[in-house]
Amino acid sequence: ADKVTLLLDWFINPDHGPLIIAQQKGYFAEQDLEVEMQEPADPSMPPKLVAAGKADMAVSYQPQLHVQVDQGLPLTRVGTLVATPLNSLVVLESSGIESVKDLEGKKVGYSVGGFEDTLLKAMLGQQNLTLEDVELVNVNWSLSPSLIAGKVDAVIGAFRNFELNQLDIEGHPARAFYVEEQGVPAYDELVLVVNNAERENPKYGRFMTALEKATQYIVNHPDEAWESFKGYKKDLDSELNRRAWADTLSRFALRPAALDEARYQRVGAFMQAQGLTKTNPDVASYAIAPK
Amino acid sequence: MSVLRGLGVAAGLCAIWQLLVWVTAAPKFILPGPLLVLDALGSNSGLLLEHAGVTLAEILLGLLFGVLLGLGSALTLIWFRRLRPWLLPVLVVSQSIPVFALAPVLMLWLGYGMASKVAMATLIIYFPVTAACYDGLRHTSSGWLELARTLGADRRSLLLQIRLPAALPALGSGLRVAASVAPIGAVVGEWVGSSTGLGYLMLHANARMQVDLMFAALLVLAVMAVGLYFLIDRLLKRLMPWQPETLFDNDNDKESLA
Amino acid sequence: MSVLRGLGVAAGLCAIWQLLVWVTAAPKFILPGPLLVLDALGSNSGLLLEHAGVTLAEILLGLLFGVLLGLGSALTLIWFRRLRPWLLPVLVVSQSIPVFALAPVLMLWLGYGMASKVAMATLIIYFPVTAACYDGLRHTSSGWLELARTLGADRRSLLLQIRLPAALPALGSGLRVAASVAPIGAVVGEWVGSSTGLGYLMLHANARMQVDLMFAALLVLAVMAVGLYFLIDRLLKRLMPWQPETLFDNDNDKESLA
Amino acid sequence: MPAVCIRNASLAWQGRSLFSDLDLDLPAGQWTCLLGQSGVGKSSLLRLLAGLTEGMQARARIETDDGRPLTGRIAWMAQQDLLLPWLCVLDNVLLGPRLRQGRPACEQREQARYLLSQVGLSGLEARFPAALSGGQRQRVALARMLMEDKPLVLMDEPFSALDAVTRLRLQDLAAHLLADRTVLLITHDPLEALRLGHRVLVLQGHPARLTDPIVPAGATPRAVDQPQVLALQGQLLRQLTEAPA
Amino acid sequence: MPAVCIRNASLAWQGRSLFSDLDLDLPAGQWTCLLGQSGVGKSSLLRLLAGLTEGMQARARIETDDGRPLTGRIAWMAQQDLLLPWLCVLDNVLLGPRLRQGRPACEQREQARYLLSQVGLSGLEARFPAALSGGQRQRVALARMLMEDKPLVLMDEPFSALDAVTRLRLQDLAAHLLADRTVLLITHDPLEALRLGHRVLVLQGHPARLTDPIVPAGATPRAVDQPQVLALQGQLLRQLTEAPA
Ligand SMILES: Nc1ncnc2c1ncn2[C@@H]1O[C@H](COP(=O)(O)OP(=O)(O)OP(=O)(O)O)[C@@H](O)[C@H]1O
Ligand SMILES: Nc1ncnc2c1ncn2[C@@H]1O[C@H](COP(=O)(O)OP(=O)(O)OP(=O)(O)O)[C@@H](O)[C@H]1O
Ligand SMILES: [Mg+2]
Ligand SMILES: [Mg+2]
Repeated sequence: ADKVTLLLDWFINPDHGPLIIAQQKGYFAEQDLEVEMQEPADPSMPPKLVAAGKADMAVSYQPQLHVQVDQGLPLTRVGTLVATPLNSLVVLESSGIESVKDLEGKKVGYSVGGFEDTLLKAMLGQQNLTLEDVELVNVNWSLSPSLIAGKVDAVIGAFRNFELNQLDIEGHPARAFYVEEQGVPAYDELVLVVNNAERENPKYGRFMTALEKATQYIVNHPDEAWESFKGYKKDLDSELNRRAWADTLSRFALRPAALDEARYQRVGAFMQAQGLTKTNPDVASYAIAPK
Repeated sequence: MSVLRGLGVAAGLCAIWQLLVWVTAAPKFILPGPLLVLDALGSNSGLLLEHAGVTLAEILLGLLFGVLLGLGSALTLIWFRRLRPWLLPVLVVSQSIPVFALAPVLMLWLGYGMASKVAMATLIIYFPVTAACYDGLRHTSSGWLELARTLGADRRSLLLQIRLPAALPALGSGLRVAASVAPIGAVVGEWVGSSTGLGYLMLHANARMQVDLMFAALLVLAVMAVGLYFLIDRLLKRLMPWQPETLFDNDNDKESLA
Repeated sequence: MSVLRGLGVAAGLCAIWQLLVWVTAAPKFILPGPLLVLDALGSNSGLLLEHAGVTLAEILLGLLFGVLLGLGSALTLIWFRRLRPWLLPVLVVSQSIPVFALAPVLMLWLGYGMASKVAMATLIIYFPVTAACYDGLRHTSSGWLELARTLGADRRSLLLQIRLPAALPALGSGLRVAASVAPIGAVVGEWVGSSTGLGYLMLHANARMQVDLMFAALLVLAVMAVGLYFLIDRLLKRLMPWQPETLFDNDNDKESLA
Repeated sequence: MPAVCIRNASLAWQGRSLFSDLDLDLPAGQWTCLLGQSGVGKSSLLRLLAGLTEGMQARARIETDDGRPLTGRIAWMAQQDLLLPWLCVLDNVLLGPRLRQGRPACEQREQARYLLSQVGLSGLEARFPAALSGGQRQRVALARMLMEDKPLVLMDEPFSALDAVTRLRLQDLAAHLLADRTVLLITHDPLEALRLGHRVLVLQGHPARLTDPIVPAGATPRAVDQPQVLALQGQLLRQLTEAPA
Repeated sequence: MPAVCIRNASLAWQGRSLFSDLDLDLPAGQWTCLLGQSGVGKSSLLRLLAGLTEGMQARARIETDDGRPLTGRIAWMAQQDLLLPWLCVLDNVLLGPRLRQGRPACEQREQARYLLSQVGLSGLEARFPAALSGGQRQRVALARMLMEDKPLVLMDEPFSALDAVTRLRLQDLAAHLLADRTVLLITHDPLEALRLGHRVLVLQGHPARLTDPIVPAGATPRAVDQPQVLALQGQLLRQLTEAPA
C-alpha cells in the first residue's frame, strides 16, 4: 500500500468529514492507500512541512495557498475538501449590528490566519469604510469567548458552521455576515496540497477517488456518516460537532479533484489587488486536477 | 509537609478559587468553579490520565536532558576559562530567543512525536539550570579550592568533592526553578504540534469551549508539577544533610532571628 | 565585555546560523539564512522599531512588578514564619500552572491592551524571583544575624543591611533568570491577544509566510533580551563591589584553580 | 555598670549537656577572665549571657543589681570575626551605628577612625575584609566592639590571632577603654587572664563547673613580670591541668 | 626530607609590596618557626611556598637540595580551618585520601580515627563541623594535615585557638609525628617557637626582612622552663618589639 501522511489544519472536526469517513469506511484502503493523519494546533505549519518534504499532504486554505506560492513554497493543490468559504464575520444578535456598515467605530477581533484583515478590508470597502474605521484586535484562540465577554463587538475568522453553533449553545445566538456576499470572491475554504515534486504521483488521484466516494456516502447517508465520524475518536461526539456536522454537509466538495481554474484566477487577482501577493501566476503552476 | 496540611492547603486554594468565581462573576466559559472542574475531572479521568502520562514522560525526559546539558555547560564554562567570554554571550543570546518561536523549526527536524516536546522542555530549562549551576560552581570559596589543590586533588575530584557539594544549594535553587518551568516547555511543545498530551487536550478543549475540561487538564498538570517539585525538594534534603533547611522544613528550622 | 568581542560573537553566531541552514538544507520558509533576515530587518526597520517599543515597555514593566512582587513575597515568607508552611505550597502550586494557559483568562479580565501582557510577564518571572530571593534571604549566615541582633538592629535594618546584601548573589541569579524569561511572558501575551508588539508581528508574519520578517522580529527580541541581561549584569556588578566576579568579568577573574 | 549574676544555668547542644546548675557572678565594673579546655563550653556560656540561645537548650536565671534586663546593654565579640564582606573596614567598624540609625554621625566616623588607628589599622579603612590578614580581621572586630558603648562586654578570645607585641598594646587599649565596664573575657592565655582580670575563673570538667576565682591584686593591666602574676600563673596552670582530658 | 631555599622572593598584593629580595632557608628535617607582627606577610609567604599565589604578584626562586620540585610534596595547614561543612569530622580528616583516591582505604580510616583520638576528639567523628567549638575545628584541621604524609609541612598558627594544656599536648604530638620533616611553622607565641623550633625567625619591617635565626639548643619539644629558653624568650621579645609599629 502507498503511505500518505496527511497533516490536518487543526483538530479533527466536521470539516474533515470526508477524510474521516474515507478512513472509517475503508475507501482509502480500497485504493491501496495507507493514510496517517496528524492534528496540529498551528494551521500555518502543515503547508511548510509539506513544502519541506516532511509530510506528503496537508489540509490548507485557498487564500493561504496563494500567499504560500507567492512566497516561493513549492506547493500544489491537488484537491478540495470544502468548496465554499466558511470564514465569516460574526456578531451577537444582541449587539444591534445589522450590517457591515454598523461596524464603524467598533472593535473587531480576529484570529491571525494572515488573511482576516484583508477580508474585513474588502467587506468594509463595499460600505465605503476602511480599516481605519474599526479597531482590530488579535484575539487568537478566543473568538467566541471574547465576543461573549464583550471585549470585542465582532469577530472575523469565525467559521459559520462552528462558531455560530458554539455561541448558540452557550446561549448567545449570533449572526454571520458571509464574506462571499460582501465583496470577496468565492474560494475553497479547505484544499489539499502536496509538494510540487510529487504532484504527478498517481496515489493522489486515487486519494481523491476515495474522497469522492466518502463525500457521496456522507451526502447520501448523513446520519450513518455521523455515527461513523463520531466513532473515529473518543471526544468527537459532542453537541457542537453534531450541529456543525449538519451545517457542513452541504459544503463538502462533491468533486474533490475538480479544479475551476477561472475561480482560482479570480481569487488570485483579488489577493494581488489587496497587496497580499506580488503576482498572480498561472493556475496550472500551483493547482492541478490529479488523474 | 504532612499530608494533612497538603489537603488543607488544597481545600483553601479551592475556596479562594470559588470565591474568585463569585466575586468576579466570571462566566463559566472563562473561569469555571472548582466543582465544575472536579466534575469534568471525574468524568474524563481516563482521558486525562492517558494524556497526563505522555506529558509526564516528556517532562521527566526534558528535565533529565536539561539538567545534564545545563550541568555540562556549566562545567565547560568552569573548566575552559578561555572559552568563557565567547560561550557566555552565546548562552545568553540563545536563552533570549523564545524557545517556542523555534518550535516550528524543531517540529521540522524532530517531527510531531515526543522528541520535539522533550527538546522543547529541555531547551526551556536549559538556561536556568546552566545559570544556577555556573553561579554555584563559580562561587566556591577559594580557600577550599586551594586546600584541595595542596591535597593533590585532580580536576575530577575537585569538581565532585568540592565544587559540586559547595554548589549544591545553588544547584538546588536552579533545579527547583527547572522543575517548575519544565511543564511549560512540554505543554508549549504540545501546543505547537501533537495529538497527545495535556497541552493538546487543553488546546483542544479550549477550542471547543469545554473550559471545564481545560481546567481539569490544568489541574492535573499543576498536581504533577507540585509533585515533581516536592520530590526534588526531598531529594535535595537528602543530599544536603548538613544543611537541614529545605523549603518545607519547618520543624527544626534554625532561624527565628528575623 | 568589549564591544569588539560582542561583535565577534554576533558574527560567529551568524556564521553558525548560516552553516546550520546549509547543513540541514532547511528551506528559507522554515529557517531563513542570516542575510535574508538582515535584509528583512533593514526593509522593515520602522515597523520593527515601533512594535519593539511596545514589547520593551511590557517587558520592563513586567520585570519591575515581578521583581517587586517576588521580593515582597520572599520577605513575607522570611518575616512571617508561621505563614510559611501554608504560603509555600500555594506558591509552588501557583507556579506549576502554565501561565499562558491562563493567558486567555487574563486577556478577558484585563483586556487586550498592555495590562494583560505586563501581567503575563509579571506572573512568569514571579516564581523564579521569589524562589531565588527566599533562598538567598534564608541562608544568611546565622553568625551575622546574631551579631546584628546584639548590635540592636531592628527588623528593617537587619533586612536592608544584613540579609539583603548577603542574599545579593542569589538575588542576582534570580534576576538574571527573570530577565531572560520576562520576554517570553510578554510575547506569549501578545500571541494570545493584542494588536501591537513583536509577538503580534511574529504571529502575523508567520501566518503570511513572511518567515524572514518573523525571524527579524525574533532577532530584535533577542537583542533586547541580551541588552537587558547585560544591563542587569552591570547593575549587579555595581551593587557588589566586594565580589568582583560577575558573569562577564574575566579580566580580574580570581580563580584558575579548577 | 551592673553586676550580673547567672544562677542555675544549664545548657545542652542537641541533647548533649555541657553543664547544669552553674552559677557565675560578674561583679560590677570588673573584668572577669574565663579559661578552660577547648570544647568545655566557654563560648556557649557567653552566648547564653548574650541571649543567643538559638539551637541550644539553655536555661538560666540572669540577674542584674540594677534590676533592669540585659537586653540592649551588651557588647559581644564572637570567637569568629564575623566581618561583613560587603562592607569596607570602616563601615564594618561602624556596623552598630549603621544598623541602629542607618547613617553614622560625623563624630561616630571620627571615633571609628580613631579606634582603627588605635588597633594599628590606619590607612586600611577603605579595604574590604577579604584583603586582610587574620590578625587584621580580628582587630577590626575588636574595634567594632569597642565602638559599642555598652555596660556589659563579652569577649571571646579577642587577641588570639595577634602577635605578642600587638597583643600587649591592644590589651592595654581594651583595659583602658573598658576600665569601668563589667567585662567577661574568654582567653586561652593564662598570662593574659592574670594581666587583665580582676577575677580569673576556670571552667572545667564534665558536666562543667567553675573553679573558685583567682583574684590577683593591683590595678590592671598588670605587668606580666610581677612575681605575684608569675606565682598565680603556676596556680592557674595547675588548675587547668587538674581536669581530666 | 628536602632542604628548601627560597631566593629573591618578592610579593605584593594589588600593587602593595610586602617584601622583595627575601631569602629563606628551611634546613632538611628541621623545624623553622616564623614570628612577626600581624599583617607583616607571614601567611602570604607560606602561600608563596605552597604555590598558592592566586591574586598576588609573587616571584621567587625555590630550590630543594634533592633538585625535585615541591609540587605534591607539601602539606599546608591554613590560618583558617577550611573545614568542609558537608563532610563529617572523620571525612574532613580523610579529605586528602578522598580527593586523591575517592574512597579512603581501611588503614587510612584507622589512622584518621587514631589522629582524632590523639587530638582529643574521639567520639566526635560523625559530627558536622557546624557543631564544633573553635578549638575543636582547629584540631580537626590539624588532624587533617597530620594525615598527609608529606616531606615539607607548612603550618599557619596551628594551635592559636587551643587552651594551654591542649596546646602543649598537641605541640608534643606534632613534634613527634613530624620529627624528621622539613617544617615551617607560623606562630605568635614566642615560647611555642622556642619550644618547637630548631631555628626561630622573625619577619618584620616594611619592606619585610627576616632577622638572623635564633637557634635554641637541645632536642624538641623543649621544656619551657629551661633557663636557655627563658633567656632566648627575652631576646626574641626584644627582636619583636624592635620593629617600628
Ligand atoms: N587577598 C588579599 N588581598 C589584598 N591584600 C591582602 C590579601 N591578603 C592579605 N593581604 C595583605 O597582605 C598583608 C600580609 O598579609 P598576611 O595574611 O600574609 O599577614 P600575616 O603576617 O599572616 O598576618 P596575621 O598574623 O595577622 O595572620 C596584610 O597587610 C594584608 O592586608
Ligand atoms: N552549634 C552547635 N551544635 C552542637 N554542638 C555544639 C555547637 N556549638 C558547640 N557545640 C558543642 O558544645 C561544646 C562547647 O562548645 P563551645 O564552643 O562553647 O566550646 P569552647 O569552650 O568555646 O571551646 P573553644 O575553646 O574550642 O572555643 C563543644 O563540645 C561543641 O562540640
Ligand atoms: Mg570558644
Ligand atoms: Mg597570617
